Amino acid sequence: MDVLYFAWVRERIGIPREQVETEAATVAELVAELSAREDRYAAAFADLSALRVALDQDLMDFDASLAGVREVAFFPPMTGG
Amino acid sequence: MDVLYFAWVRERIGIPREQVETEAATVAELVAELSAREDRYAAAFADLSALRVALDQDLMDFDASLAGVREVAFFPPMTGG
Amino acid sequence: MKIAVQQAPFDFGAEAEAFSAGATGAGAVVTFTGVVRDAEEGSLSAMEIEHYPGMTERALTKITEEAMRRWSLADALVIHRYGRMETGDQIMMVATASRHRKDAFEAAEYLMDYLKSRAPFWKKEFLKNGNSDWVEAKDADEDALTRW
Amino acid sequence: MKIAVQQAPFDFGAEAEAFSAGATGAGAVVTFTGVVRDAEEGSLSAMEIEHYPGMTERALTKITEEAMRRWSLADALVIHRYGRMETGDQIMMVATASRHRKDAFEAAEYLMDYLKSRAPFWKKEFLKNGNSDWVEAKDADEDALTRW
Repeated sequence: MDVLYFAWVRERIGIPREQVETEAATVAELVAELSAREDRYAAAFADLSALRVALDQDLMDFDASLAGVREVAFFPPMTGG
Repeated sequence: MDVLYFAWVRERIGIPREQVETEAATVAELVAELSAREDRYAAAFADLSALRVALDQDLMDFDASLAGVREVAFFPPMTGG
Repeated sequence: MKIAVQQAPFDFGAEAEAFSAGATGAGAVVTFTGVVRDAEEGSLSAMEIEHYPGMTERALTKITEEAMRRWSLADALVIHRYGRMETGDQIMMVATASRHRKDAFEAAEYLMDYLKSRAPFWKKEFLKNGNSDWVEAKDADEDALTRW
Repeated sequence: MKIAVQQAPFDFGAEAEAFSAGATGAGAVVTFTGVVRDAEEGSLSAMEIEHYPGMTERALTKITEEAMRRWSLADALVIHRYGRMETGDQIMMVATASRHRKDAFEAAEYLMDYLKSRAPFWKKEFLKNGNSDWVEAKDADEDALTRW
């Protein structure tokens, strides 16, 4: 599964994307798995209310299922326009 | 006093402006005076709800006073934009 | 603040660009443009707009000054043509600039609502079949003012 | 309908003019333009906009298609830049064309409200003192969506 990071999430984790092998069933489980891995992940995911997640380029909730998902992206609330 | 007519009011009365000597105290009195003068005025002023009036270039009501007014204009509701 | 009442066509793109470039520090620029549209499928030959010289400028200035008072605007612009026009010709434009998009949008809508019902312009449509008619004011346009 | 996500500057005036000219029979054209404005009095050095290639186009297309469904629009346009920009540079624009000014205004506001909170762009401000900060999303922007 491709995991992408944008804006300050990308800066805090230090990479724009990576390949992750995971058995996580939901986004929340994936977040817990990554946060347990290294401090920089734990720091980036510390406050989920300040984060958004997209599954295959559609905005979803953190309890959404990862079944069949190929691309997960984490980022802060958008500030375009 | 200068009296101006615009749009179909102008077409119905047949002139864009004229000088009127009047003792009318209000717009309504002036309208009555003009309407009594000739059919074309009576026809133009038949339905006051379809008309607007400006005194010295400010929109006013038909019961407004003519005291000190130099320019009266009659026209249909505006359709700009 | 700029108010222009003119017979000549204006260059919408150039006016919009110049307005945006001049509104330094604004962040949000809204424009509205009114275009002569066909009465019914291909039936319109031309449109003629009559106005009340003097009162027109006075009314547009009052409306625009009121918009500048009500909203936090860096600048505002109104251009309105009169005389003969054809389908597709630009009749008028307004533009507003503000730090906040909500102010820019609301002020532009306010300008349009008041301009429609309070600025002394009258449209006459000339049809290809030789008929001509003064455009009638819509109740909806007068009702729109109750919003403000 | 046109959606463009690009690094290069766009010509607001030319785009607005072309959009207006192309929207035959529409009558009412509304544009919104976002311009890089200074953070505080002269303190901004540059702004950088990051986006999510692929998802950006997808999100903008969805938002614009929804606007075309909800309002009676002849046409709609969204252009949004990414990359480095300076004070006064145009970041993005939307344009809507309709027979009715109310539809054109509402659809443009809808496009802006959704684009702000649902299209994956992130702004970073670089200050002259060497600091840089990601622009924070405003609660008001999220709240704006409840209107629709």
